[in-house]
Amino acid sequence: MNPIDPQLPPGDPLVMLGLLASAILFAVGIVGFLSRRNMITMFLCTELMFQGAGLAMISYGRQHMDLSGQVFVIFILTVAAAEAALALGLVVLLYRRKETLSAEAWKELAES
Amino acid sequence: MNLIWASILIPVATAAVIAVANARAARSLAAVGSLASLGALAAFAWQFPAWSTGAVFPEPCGCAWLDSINATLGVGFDSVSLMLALLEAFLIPICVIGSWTAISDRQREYYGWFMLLHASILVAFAARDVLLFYVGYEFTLVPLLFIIAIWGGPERRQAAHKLFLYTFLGSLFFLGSILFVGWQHHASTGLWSWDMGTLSSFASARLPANTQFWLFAALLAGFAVKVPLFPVHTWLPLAHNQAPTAGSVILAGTLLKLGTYGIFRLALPMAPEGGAALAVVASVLCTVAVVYAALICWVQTDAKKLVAYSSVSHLGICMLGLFALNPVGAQGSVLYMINHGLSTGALFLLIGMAYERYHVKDMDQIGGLAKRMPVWAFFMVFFTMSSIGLPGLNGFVGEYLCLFGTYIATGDASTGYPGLLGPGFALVAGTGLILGAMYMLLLVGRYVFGPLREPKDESHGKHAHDDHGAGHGDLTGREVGLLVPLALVCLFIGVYPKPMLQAIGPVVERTLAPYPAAVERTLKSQPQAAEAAKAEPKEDDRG
Amino acid sequence: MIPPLLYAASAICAVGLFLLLRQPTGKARLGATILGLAGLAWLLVQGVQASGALGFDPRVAIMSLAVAMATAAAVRVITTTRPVFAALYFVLVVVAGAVAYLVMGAEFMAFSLIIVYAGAILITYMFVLMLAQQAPDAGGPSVAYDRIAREPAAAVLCGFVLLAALASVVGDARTTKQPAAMVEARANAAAWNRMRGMPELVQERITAELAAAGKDPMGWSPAGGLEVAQDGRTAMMPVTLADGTRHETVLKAADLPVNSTSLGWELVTSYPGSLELAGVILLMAMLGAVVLARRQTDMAEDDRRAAAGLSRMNVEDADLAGDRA
Amino acid sequence: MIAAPAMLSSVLALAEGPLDAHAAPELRWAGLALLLPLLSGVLCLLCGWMKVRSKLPAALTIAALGGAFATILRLQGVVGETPVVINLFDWISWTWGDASRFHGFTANVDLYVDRLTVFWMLFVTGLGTLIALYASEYMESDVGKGYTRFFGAVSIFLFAMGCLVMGGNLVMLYLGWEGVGLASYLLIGYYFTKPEAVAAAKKAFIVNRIGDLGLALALFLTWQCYGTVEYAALWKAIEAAPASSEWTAQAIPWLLMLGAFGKSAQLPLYVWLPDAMEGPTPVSALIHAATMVTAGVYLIARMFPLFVVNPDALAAVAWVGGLTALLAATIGMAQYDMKRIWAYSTISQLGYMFLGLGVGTTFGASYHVFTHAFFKALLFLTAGAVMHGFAGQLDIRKLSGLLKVPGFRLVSLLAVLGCFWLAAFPFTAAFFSKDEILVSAFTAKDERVHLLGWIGLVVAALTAYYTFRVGFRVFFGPVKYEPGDEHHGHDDHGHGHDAHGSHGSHGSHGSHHGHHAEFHPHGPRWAIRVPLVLIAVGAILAGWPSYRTMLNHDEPNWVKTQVVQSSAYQGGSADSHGSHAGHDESSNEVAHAEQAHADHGHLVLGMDAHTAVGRLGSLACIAGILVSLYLHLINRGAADALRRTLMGSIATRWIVVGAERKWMVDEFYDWVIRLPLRLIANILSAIDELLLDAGIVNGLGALPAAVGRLFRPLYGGVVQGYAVTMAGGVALVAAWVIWIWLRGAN
Repeated sequence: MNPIDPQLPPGDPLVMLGLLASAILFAVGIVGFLSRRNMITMFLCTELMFQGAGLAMISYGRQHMDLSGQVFVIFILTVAAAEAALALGLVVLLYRRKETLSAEAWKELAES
Repeated sequence: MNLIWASILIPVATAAVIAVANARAARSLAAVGSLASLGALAAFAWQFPAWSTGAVFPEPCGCAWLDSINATLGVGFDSVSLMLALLEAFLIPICVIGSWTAISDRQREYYGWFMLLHASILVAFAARDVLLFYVGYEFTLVPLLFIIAIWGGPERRQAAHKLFLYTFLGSLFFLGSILFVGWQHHASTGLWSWDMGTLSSFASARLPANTQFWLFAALLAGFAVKVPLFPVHTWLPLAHNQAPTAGSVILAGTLLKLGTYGIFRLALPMAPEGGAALAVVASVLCTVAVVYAALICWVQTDAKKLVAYSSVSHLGICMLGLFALNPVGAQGSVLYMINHGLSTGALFLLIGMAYERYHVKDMDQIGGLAKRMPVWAFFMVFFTMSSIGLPGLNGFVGEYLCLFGTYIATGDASTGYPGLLGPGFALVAGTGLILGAMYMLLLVGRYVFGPLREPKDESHGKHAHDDHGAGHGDLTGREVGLLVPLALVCLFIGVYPKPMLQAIGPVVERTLAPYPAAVERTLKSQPQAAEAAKAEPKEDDRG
Repeated sequence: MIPPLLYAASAICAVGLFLLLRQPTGKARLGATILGLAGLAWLLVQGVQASGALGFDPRVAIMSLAVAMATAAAVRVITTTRPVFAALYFVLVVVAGAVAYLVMGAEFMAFSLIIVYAGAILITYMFVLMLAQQAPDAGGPSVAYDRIAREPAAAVLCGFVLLAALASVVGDARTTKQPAAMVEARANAAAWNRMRGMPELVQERITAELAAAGKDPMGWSPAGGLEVAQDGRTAMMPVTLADGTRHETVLKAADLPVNSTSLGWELVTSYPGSLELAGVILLMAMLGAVVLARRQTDMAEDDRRAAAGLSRMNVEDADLAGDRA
Repeated sequence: MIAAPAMLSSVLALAEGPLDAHAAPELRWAGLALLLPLLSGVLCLLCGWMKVRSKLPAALTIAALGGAFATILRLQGVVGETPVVINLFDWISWTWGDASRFHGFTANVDLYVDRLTVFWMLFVTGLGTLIALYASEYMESDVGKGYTRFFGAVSIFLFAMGCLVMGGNLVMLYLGWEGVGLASYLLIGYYFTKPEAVAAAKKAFIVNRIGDLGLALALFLTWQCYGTVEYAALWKAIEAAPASSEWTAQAIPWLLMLGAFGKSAQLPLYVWLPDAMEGPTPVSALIHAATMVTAGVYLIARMFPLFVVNPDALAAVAWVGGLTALLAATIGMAQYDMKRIWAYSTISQLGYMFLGLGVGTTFGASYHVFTHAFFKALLFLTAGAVMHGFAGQLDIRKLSGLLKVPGFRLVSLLAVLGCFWLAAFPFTAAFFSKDEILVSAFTAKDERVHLLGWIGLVVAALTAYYTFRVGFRVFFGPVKYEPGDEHHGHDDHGHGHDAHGSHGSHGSHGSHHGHHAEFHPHGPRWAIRVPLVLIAVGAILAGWPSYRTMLNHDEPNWVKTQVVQSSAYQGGSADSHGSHAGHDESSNEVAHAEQAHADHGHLVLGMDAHTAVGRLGSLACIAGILVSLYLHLINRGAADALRRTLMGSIATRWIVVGAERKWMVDEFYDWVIRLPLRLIANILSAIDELLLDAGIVNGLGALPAAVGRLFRPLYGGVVQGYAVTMAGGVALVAAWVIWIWLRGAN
């Protein structure tokens, strides 16, 4: 349990909302990643998770009044951009192979 | 000692030679090796000095095996284990020569595995060190797994897996129990010891009754799977049914005896209090097995399966004799182990011989073979009679003494060995005599006698003819030569069991020595125990 | 936040999302949406309550709207059956996220987010979609794998266990919180501190301060370090003016560097290595994209070996052979 | 193992077994009576091995049995009234401990020779020899096929019967008991390609096994009560504690009874005997009429000391015997198969014997066994001769006037003689033995059995009727016959006398001329005639002891002497046996025993019991014969008319149908025991395979696989599967860490 100590001064509701939103975005991203089979949508879902992560960075940065959070968002953007470039290139390649975007078309890559 | 190791190592060496030898020479090598092993063991038996004393000879040495826990390679026989080992060594050449034409592919592996099986069973019977016993006991599964899984019937894979996993599971109980006892010994005395005698006297004297109860329960659970006792018997019919003939023979002949031998050698001496407390429960299972399996036999159409289920029924009687906890029953039980090995082994051999000719063992399709194979029919009837306990043949003495022991195992002490069973158990188990006659004569009546019925598809027969030269003719000289020794031994035991009884007697008395007192205690506490059992089944407050 | 309520709210959200994932239509869809939004609202209300904030703050309202919008758009991203729509909804997520950034005072990141994500990344997605997507039927969803969500239950379970876990951390945030004034003071102190590393800016601010104070803004020289006041709202720096008199210049919070300036400063002073690494990553991504985008010809193993000047192995490439067939 | 030499030496030392000092040295050779049949059995086995295709096995068997008979004859001359125990070798015997009352179990291969033993063995081996001789011709069509097997089994039978009768303890008796069961099984199933024969053999063995279980349990109980199962020690123990009222002692007779009823085909276990007629006729004569089936009588007679302490058990024996006699007689009246009629008459006569045992006259029972053995063997053998000659025809409706058929005159004459004996015609041997039983029934101390005397008389009348029904139908009247459709049982053996092509072309029986054209019944040759004549002589001579007693009242009945001077007689106290050494004194004792009957002074219909029963018995017999004479010889149509009349009325229809269908007892057992048991067995089999094996065992085995299968879709190669595991794992770890953290925060 998390007792709310009334002696403590009120916190920043923006941070709370930001963190909640980040958690929700991340969770929704995971759900999407797990339940969609379109490879592009799956990557979009990873982007959703990036969004969630970024929002968390900003929120914590605000809570601690530190700019590192925002700096990390820059890196996140970098990685997201790089990932988008490469992943989408791969998707296009894969699509050319099988004429489908379904991730299930690549089942046989499994070891079993 | 050297002769014991010789009888164990000769098969191992034979297996090694077979592995590198020409495939066609494999069966000859195996026959020679198994006969040599039998010879070594027979030579040992000839000079065995403890036939009538019940002692162990030679005294197990301290040859180191696992130094840190003082496990040794101690081997030695008393008259019971020697008899069982002799049975084993006697059956193996019969199995090997019995497979002469039946096994045509991968002969080297087959005979190699058989030799290893032989060696491991001998290790189990010879071991005086419980860990060594465990190793022998457990290693038997490996060759058997391959023998069934490679050379078995159509469902061989499943049968082999089930056999292996099921009995392996059972062995874990047994292993756990002996490790517990060894650990207790260490905790109590500060020394590691795995010697059967030491552990038995330690456990029976020092462990509290409650512990003994659970110890016996665990050992019983472990060995019951191997015996197999109802309701953990279901691996047996399948395994027997799918195994190649020689596999069935050795499975029925000696492997099952490892279970009964284990109970006799480990469970009973280690935990007399537990034995006395659980005798009734185990006996109920035995009697149920007798009737249950017999009835199931009666509606089987597969000859081999019928005999397999009959093993369950027969071993129920055998175990019942053991749990009578008096010398009569226990003697009968030990003798029954040998008798069952001989007669059921022979029946499997005979069914295998017919199967080799017709490739069918379903009695709906085949029957009346006496017309084609009178000699085969003679032996079939002979061993059937042995199996259903016709007096004058071996089955009778064991079965009769088991039932007798059960019958007189009442609470009164007029025999010096009060028991917990009594006429009720004997009566129910005795119906096994009637049911046994019913199903075995059904087998004989349909399979051996009656109008000749042969499978329609003659191609099988032709095939067999081309392959093995056996055709549909009567038994060959080789086959008769296998059956005659078996029949003679059966006859001898039936007519003159005295030497065996005299050899078994002292061992049995030794094993049962703590029992009268333990049973008396159980009898005294029975009303309380019954109440306690009603209130809380797990509670056992005699200790 | 009280965890059981939090978990309940998460569970409601989960159920709503699960129902939406099953692609309901009509009233079921409406109900599921309402259920999900209710769960979301409850979650947000709990979050706001847990912060202990009193009174109405327009920023909270804006933030709440942004969060709700982001969430709704995100749900649409994963429930829509048409990837193009998903991408567009994702733009909405990004925009809503940018609003939240703005409200929380990360102006620079808010705009770069929109520029990079909505402007660059999402456009790439759109291109790829156009390249790869099969032509959809009129109005209907295109392919089976877009229509059906696979194993939504497992996915939702995983996702919302994670959500509940994360949210309980959020709920715990308050215990580590300091008084708002102190937070601000510390933040300002950090900003002043950072300002010390920006002599030009300090110079400019002092000059402006001197001019405003009617002193000679030229020819002064520092007479000591920047001293931050206790509450961080002001900082004082003594200077020796050109006439030799000493003057204590007082800088106010408004004189602190703006977000983008601070960010840039932070980036180059604290994370120069990471910055370089990010550059390398982008470079490699570019190279990779070039390699990948190079025209690929389907060649069997043997052909490829031949093309590479190796001896042929006469291996039938089953996969490719199948493809060709 | 030094056992083999030990065994060999003990067998060789056979003749040097320990004997009482005053016993005749010839007794040492008693073992020969066992060993000779065993030897011939082994030799037959060898013959089978060598594929001998001659009558050699028969010769061996006849010689061995003759030798055994000679041995017994010699013993008869020397056996005293003191029982002699001869130890051949040790079988099952050892001791344990020493603190207890019973600390050993001994059941050796011992012979217990007293007069009852010898008396029994006398007719067993004698008839055995004659019947083997008969069979040597009867079975000649099987030479080279089953001939060796047949004589091997006969030898085994005689050996086992010897063990049964001569064995010195209950386990030996049990050995013989099961041994004769085996021989019976092998011989009933002799025509093993015939399903009926195999089924009958199986039935016989299994029904006997039920009785055997009773015997085995009785044996255990005996040991438990008296600490021994050896006769000699047992009698002493009983003497020491004669009338134990404990349930254990009281239960012994009941269990023994079960064994006896199984082997001797009494209610409720008689059903196997009629079916046993599937065996060759000599077997029916030897085993299922003359010798083996009397083993139950022997058992009860031998163990009589255990019975006398339990009047209830004796009354039960009497009632079972009486009711069996009545039931079997009613069935016998309505059958048409000659052998089957004789089979039911055997059951009926065995019932008489048990009735005799039950009312306390072991002498009467044994005497009836003795007389019955001869005339029933005679009847079966003549039936066999007829069957042999008429291609398996046994239906009494299809045979008539054989007395006038050339070659069959002697056979017919002997058969009619046998009929007179079976009907207990006055002054035949059976008349005397039956008389003895009925008088005892009327005069028994136990009031409960008196009614059985009347039932016995009724059965006597019925017996006379059905006996002569066969006699008049088959051997008298116009010559008319129809050959059987096959030589009995020889379904696939070519046989010169088979009526090839004769069947089927004649729809109704009648014109025997047609048959004469193709079928010539062949009369039996000497190997059949000689035994028949000898057995007939034996049947006549069986009455000799009674004739002598009739002529000279002081002379004790010879059979009675034999029985009384054994454990079977319990008139005097047991210890008096040992003290009386001389023959004269014991004969006095016999006289005393007879006196005892008279002393009861029972009056039947106002007359002395002996006189009354003699007259009533004669009357019943003659009445039965007269009815039979009218219905089956003078006016055969009347019998059919009577049957039609009875069938016509609902009230009486059941009598005919019931009797002809054997009162449906077989069907009853089938429905009440076999079918439910079969059902249970099938259910259990299903439970075993489906519930235990496929359900529980395989279910448990499948559990890991099922768990694996649960997660298997996750690893099908789709990325999300792995991702779900990862995300789920992360979520769980996160949840766990946070839970710990929150808990720690408190």
